[in-house]
Amino acid sequence: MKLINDVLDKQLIDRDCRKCGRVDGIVIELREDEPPRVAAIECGFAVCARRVSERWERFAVVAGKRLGVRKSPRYRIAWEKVLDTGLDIDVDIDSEDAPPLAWEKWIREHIFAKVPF
Amino acid sequence: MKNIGQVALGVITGIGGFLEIGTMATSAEAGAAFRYSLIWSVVLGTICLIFLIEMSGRHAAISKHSLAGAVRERFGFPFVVVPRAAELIVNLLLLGAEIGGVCFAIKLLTGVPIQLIAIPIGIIIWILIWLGTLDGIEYGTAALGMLAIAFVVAAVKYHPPLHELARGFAPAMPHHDAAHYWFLVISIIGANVSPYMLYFYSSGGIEDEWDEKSLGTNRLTAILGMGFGAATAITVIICSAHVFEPLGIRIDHYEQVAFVLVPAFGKWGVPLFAIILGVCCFGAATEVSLASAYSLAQSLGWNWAEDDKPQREARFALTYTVMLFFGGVIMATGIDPLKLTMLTMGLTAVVLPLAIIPFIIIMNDEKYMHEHTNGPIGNTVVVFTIVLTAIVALVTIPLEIMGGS
Amino acid sequence: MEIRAELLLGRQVVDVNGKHVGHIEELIAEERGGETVIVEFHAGRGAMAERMSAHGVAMIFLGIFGARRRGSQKPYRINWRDLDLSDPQHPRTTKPVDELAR
Amino acid sequence: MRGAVLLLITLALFLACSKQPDAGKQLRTAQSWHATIDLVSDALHRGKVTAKYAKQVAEVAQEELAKEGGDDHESHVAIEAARALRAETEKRR
Repeated sequence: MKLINDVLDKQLIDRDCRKCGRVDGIVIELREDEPPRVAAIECGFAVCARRVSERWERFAVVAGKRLGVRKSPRYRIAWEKVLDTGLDIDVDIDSEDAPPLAWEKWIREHIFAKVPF
Repeated sequence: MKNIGQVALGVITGIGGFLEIGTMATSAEAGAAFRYSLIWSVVLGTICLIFLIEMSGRHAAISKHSLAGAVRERFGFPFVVVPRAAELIVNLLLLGAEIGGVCFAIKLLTGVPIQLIAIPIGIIIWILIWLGTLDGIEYGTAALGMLAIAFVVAAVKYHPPLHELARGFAPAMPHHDAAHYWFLVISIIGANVSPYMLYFYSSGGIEDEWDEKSLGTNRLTAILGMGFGAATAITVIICSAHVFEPLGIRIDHYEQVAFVLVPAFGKWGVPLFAIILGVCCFGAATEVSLASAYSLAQSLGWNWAEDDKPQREARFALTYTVMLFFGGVIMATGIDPLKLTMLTMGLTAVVLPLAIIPFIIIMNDEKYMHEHTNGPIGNTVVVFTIVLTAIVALVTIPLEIMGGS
Repeated sequence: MEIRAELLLGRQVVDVNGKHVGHIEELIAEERGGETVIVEFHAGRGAMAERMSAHGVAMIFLGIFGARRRGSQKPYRINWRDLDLSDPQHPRTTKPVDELAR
Repeated sequence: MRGAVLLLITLALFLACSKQPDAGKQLRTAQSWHATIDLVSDALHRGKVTAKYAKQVAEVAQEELAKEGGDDHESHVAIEAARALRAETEKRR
């Protein structure tokens, strides 16, 4: 399996087939005398920003805190939860209450709740 | 039967979607300043557009993946940030110009100043998208866009000299005002080949669940739809050349353009122009705001679908809401719609290469396209379009300084 | 110690004598004993450079994209044991470049 | 990254303040608006356009000609024509 070509930046699909972000980062654990292990995948604005430059990352973290929707600007999904890496990445999580869709819920409750129709 | 319906949709979208504020302004100005000698740039822009639209549709039908998503997956996040940001800025300005077109049409009919109705128009478009479905919007605005046939009727009534008209189809050097001539060529290409059309068409293909069987229809739709659209744009040039050029009138404001149908339809000329402009810009405004929401949502992996209830994809819905609000605000500042339109056409030309370069890669990626990757002809046209738009992008800035617009 | 694959991507790799090897293009992973582990790193001219290079475009033009890369163009396939990632910003191989497999 | 953003900003500035009205252009603008005024007032008299539309054209013409600030003969004639058309439309309403 090619990690960059087949996993990085691919679309994440949760348990009930909802899109819940993209693989913004892949965490690898280095070990003594053993091959490095793929530990988890990460998504979040800070992770994306980090790939552009550190300054963007600091900006993303600060902005995230001030808006305070997500608890942390990085959301890590254990590699074991990744079920399939075809064109999209199916992950065994219920994204409804998990951080990836935190923004969706916040907008729904705070902004769209006020729309009469 | 489904395919015929799809072709009809394509043709209607072509006419309705093609003729928007950018095409109207650039065609009217081209006709008034250079009679028929700029028709070739409409044809050139349309040929590139037909290939790119066909590829976008084919990509949607085969890979079931969006354009913006595929570009992110192939090139990674850092590559996508600059093009996407640039496109969103240009789309916002274009949205402002489209809303300006709708407001101007209402001002023509009722005399209400543009600043007052800019934000209300934005809200009305937002309500339509919020409640409506993609097909509803596409069919509705495009069907009304058929009114643009009035330009064809007018052009026939003005019976232009055919030999001069034919000469206009061949690229030629300008006899006077070279800066203005080349800036109009750039603006026409910018108006015809706008990135938002590609994202809107590709996302529409996915929402309508096209598949391998739709490929034939997709090609027919691209050719007929964009072809009819280009024909309408050419008739605007013909009408403008007939009415304005002999009197030496240069287009500086939409008030002047509004007169173009009067010689053909008498006192129905101005109202008809207002309805056509208003409807086409209204349709284009919905397409631009949706296309921006599509491309952002697909790049970041959000849930997106116009046919879903907005609550189910809050961030997608929020994007077009914010776009429409700021589009209305831009117009409320009282900026002149025509100046904003020409500025946007120039900027579109600069952003164009960023949007088209990825085509050469994703259209040849077997993982997505299986055996439907581009043939040598398709690749030749894409490489040609990239080179053309790159030159256009580089030339726009100095041309602008020489007062081309 | 943890490193991030997306930050490793594109990093320049030098060999034990400091000679340029290439830019990290790909990480090959395999299932081993219930774990997914990295067995190989590919360092070549960089995925982006390859696509945008004249060679890349020429391949596209002929419609046979990326099917065959000429010998000299092939990326180095560095086994995980031969790559020192103590400083992720500057990966180094523990062998001279000419001993690396292509 | 920074370069790209800077480019976009400078580009927008260039595009925004790029026009310098030179003499030739002023003359052509005056002639263009004069011809527009004649065209519209003729259509007004033949009942081909409404007074409301003619008034809008007259207002825009006056605005544009004032902005050009041409003080040659052609500009004065055009400004006068625009003023006359405007008066005409206000009388009709």
